[in-house]
Amino acid sequence: MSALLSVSDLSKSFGAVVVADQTSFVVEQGAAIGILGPNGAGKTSLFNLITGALRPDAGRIEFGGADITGVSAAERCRLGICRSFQIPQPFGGMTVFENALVGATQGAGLSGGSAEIHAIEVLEATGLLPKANIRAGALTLLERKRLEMARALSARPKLLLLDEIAGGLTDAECGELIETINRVHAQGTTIIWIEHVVHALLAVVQKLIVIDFGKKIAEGEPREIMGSAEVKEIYLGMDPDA
Amino acid sequence: MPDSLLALNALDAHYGDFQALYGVDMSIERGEVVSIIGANGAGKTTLMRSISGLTWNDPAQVVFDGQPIGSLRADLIAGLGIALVPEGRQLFPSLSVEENLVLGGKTGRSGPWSLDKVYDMFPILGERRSQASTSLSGGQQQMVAIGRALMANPDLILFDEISLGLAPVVIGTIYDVLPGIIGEGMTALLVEQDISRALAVSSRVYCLQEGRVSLEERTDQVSREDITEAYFGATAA
Amino acid sequence: MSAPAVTRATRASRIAMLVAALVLAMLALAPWWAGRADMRLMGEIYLYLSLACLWNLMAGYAGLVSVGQQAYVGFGGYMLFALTVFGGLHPIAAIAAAGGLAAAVSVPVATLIFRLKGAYFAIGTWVAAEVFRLSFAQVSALGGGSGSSLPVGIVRSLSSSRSGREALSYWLALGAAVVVIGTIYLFLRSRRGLALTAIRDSEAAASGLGIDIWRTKLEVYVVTSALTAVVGGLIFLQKLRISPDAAFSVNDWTAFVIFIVVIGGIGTLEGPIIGTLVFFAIRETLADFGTIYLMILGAVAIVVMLKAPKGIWGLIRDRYDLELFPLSYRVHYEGKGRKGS
Amino acid sequence: MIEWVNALVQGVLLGGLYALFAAGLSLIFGVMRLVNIAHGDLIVLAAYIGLSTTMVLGVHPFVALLIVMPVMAAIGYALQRGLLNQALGDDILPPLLVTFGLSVIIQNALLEGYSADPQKLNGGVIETASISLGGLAVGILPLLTFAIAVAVIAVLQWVFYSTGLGRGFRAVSDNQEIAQLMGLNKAHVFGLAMALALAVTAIAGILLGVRTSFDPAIGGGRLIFGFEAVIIGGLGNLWGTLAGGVILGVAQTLGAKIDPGWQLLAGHVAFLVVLAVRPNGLFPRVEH
Repeated sequence: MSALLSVSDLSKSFGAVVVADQTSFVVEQGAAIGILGPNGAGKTSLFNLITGALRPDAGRIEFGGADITGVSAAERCRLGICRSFQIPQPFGGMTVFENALVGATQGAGLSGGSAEIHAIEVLEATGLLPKANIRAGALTLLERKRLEMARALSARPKLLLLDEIAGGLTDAECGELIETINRVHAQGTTIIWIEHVVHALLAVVQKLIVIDFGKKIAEGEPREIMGSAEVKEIYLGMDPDA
Repeated sequence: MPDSLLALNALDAHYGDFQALYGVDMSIERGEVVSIIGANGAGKTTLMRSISGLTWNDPAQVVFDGQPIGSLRADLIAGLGIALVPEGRQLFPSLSVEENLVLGGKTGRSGPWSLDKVYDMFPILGERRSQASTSLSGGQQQMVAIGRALMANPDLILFDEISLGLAPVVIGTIYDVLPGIIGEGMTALLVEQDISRALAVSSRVYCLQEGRVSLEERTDQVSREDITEAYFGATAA
Repeated sequence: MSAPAVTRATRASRIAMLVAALVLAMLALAPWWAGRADMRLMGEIYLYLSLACLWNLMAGYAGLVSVGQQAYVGFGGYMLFALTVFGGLHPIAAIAAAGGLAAAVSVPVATLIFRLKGAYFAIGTWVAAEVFRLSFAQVSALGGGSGSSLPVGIVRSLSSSRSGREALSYWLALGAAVVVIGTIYLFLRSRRGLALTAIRDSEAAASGLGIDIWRTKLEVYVVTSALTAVVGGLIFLQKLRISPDAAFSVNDWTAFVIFIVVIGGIGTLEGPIIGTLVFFAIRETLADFGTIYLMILGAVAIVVMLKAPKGIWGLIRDRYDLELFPLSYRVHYEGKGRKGS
Repeated sequence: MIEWVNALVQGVLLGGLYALFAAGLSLIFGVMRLVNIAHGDLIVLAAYIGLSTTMVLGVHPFVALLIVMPVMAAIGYALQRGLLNQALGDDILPPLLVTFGLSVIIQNALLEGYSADPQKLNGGVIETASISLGGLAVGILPLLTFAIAVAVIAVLQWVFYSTGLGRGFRAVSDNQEIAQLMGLNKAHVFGLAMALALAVTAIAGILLGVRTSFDPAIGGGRLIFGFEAVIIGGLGNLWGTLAGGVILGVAQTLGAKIDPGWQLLAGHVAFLVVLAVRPNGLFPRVEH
């Protein structure tokens, strides 16, 4: 396997608040990685840095072997990096189908009928087809989260970044979500997933990275990481013996 | 409950066009310390906003000291004696440390707290009183945020995620002063994701899950299993 | 299940297109049925309608809230005069050339004023318009600060008879409105239009989906400015006289246009059309009360903005879920796709 | 040579007037992120209220300030509470459109009330008096205008950074929601800020009216001068606004020295150059 994404010594701070502190890691082609950490640890900022919504103060990001540190967010999407937003940002005045069509035409570069077919396929895969003609602004929160993933998928990403999409789902819904993500992964898409719902995460990823205060504090095999006392204390805020 | 200082009655709250709270009932008695726990998105912050008046509700859904305040403006609620230590501290960057504290006392309510008393409790703030609040460390900023709320001499103080983004040793320092604050006769409501800290300082706990109360219990009677179940949902453990 | 199909037209839109075609045919025949004064008024309506649609594309879709589009109205007017008087061009060729020149000029202007954000961008566009006004006031060959009239020979080159000129001028105005609305409609229906609508709803998400926001906005600004200059040329072809103050009037070419769009409904194609009709209804009804109508218009715009920010068309659309221009996509599958049509 | 020095001095002094146009604009942008398109028309309104006051009471325009300032402040407070507060929010269009509408209403109301004829405030001997400074004859009125501008900005600076009112302004500017939790009524604080801004506008309007003739249509131009001074100086910096006004004034008088028709153009060009080279202005406030 070759490295698809390689992040080295990435740093970013806003005044006194450090959101990335010399973070380095490598994501192999075809991997599925989970990112854990308490609120405010810098997880979403890390996504912003990878997608180009934020510029790092220092460090380097490589994608598919090429340096993309100075490349715009739009260009990174066309290269194949696409993300869902933790706080959903639907195109509220457009229908669900049109939301997906934006990704299919702009991100994946499809046109005409093939873009429409792709958008419909994505909606079908994410269970949103019955809502295709609804204005995205009228969706419930859960549907918006699903739309976030659908829209990211519609751009045909090589690397899919998912930001907290399982929170608040029922068990059945969560199961469906896991199935969808696993299917996307099986089709060859590399995945990085930030999630608090640990059991969902563990059903998908082969590796976990834990960050706190913008710093990577652990990386490794999921069971091992979840078993470590340090992670339990930092992440759940529970004393191991409580 | 006859002596409840704060009562939430079937509180529904919306955040944008999304409903964040569904029929939440709560009752906090005078002098109690109650903690509220729950996963991200469970509705904790919306609850704080509803109580402090940043989100408007039906008048009778929030009752403070016998008075319906659900649709009262935030500045008027502040005047009635509710103060919030907000998530992420939210100091005023254009104001010095001392100006932040003085502004906290804007409501003019009388009580035990004053600038001197805040400086006694957090001596470092006295030393840095004329500095910009943004030049302080995260822990010191949290002290200013707490001091700012105390300056209002509130009857009810709300703490929203005060350990968020702070190093463990700093969290320890902050929690060490809480008993002293509450000892002054204040009632406190504590939203916290650091569950063991929350349970240690409070007498009762509510857990929120997807905008509904999933657990209400005395802290000395609650088990870790109860919490895990209420926190993550039935089959997550 | 049968494969889902995607359509764009609705019954309402088909009827609307049919009605529009009939109305258009009737309007095109106006020189044979309308009086001279009515034709002048209708010509003015078409030109205001064009300005409103253009400003709406820029502000309502691309988020570029400009209060300086009089820059291009005046530019187009002055180019008509300059290119016909000094360049010897036919007026219609001059107006077309004015559009091209405005596009070229708008690029450096955009690179400067795009540095300003939000409301400051708005006032920055006004400054740009002032620079245009003062610059043209310096050109003594075009009459300097007091302006000039279009020479009789050039006016005659349009048509030798007065009624012929009036008919031509009317058709040009009608044609401009059709071209402007048609261009905007086709643009919004295209992939780029989809991108633009996405930018309107969320810039963060749009750029994350591969849309180059700065470039898209620049394209809109350039196209809008070019067409605005064409409309400006036609306005002064009707007036036959130009001066810096008239050509670059912020009230005439921007304030009223904004009021029209907001009253009708910003961010929709239908809104400016309705707004233009309302504007002229108010103006013609209150014409005898001098400037009072301007004050009433300002007040109406304020009230609409605060009480019904989506405008008249927004109210209608929310109530009846109508769409006259088929821009939306509708997915049909297993017979459930008619939802919302 | 001496002519150029003279032009320079006149430009600096003219900058004082522009700083007064800008100060109110800067203040309300700083406190509530509102850009007021009607600002120039409010300056002209103040001049007309001054005109009526001098005519009815027969007082000097500067004495009329005792009436014009409170009247403008009251108008400001009422406008803010009654209208502008409803327009504030994340979307920039409502405040822009509402103040644009206000601008059209004020202009046409003045036109109805006072006609389009140019008017002037009679300042008496002060208009022509001058003192000699190293061979230059410097007018008392421009000198006074500049001194008043410096004083007004010093007072605003003091209010902003050393009073409880200013603390409220800064707190609301930083974070509206949290400021309300401190017991500040946002609507009232905004009203006070607009009242203060329009009190400054009153001073600007009277000085404008004594200096030159005015008519109902000139508001737009005054708005632009004020806006340019704010941007040249850097957003959120009151002394920077004074510097911005001075740069604008100097550019205009030097431009006029070359060719009388270039006065305004030179000012706009100076603004565009600053925008191209230093888009955040020459003295932007340092964000913490």
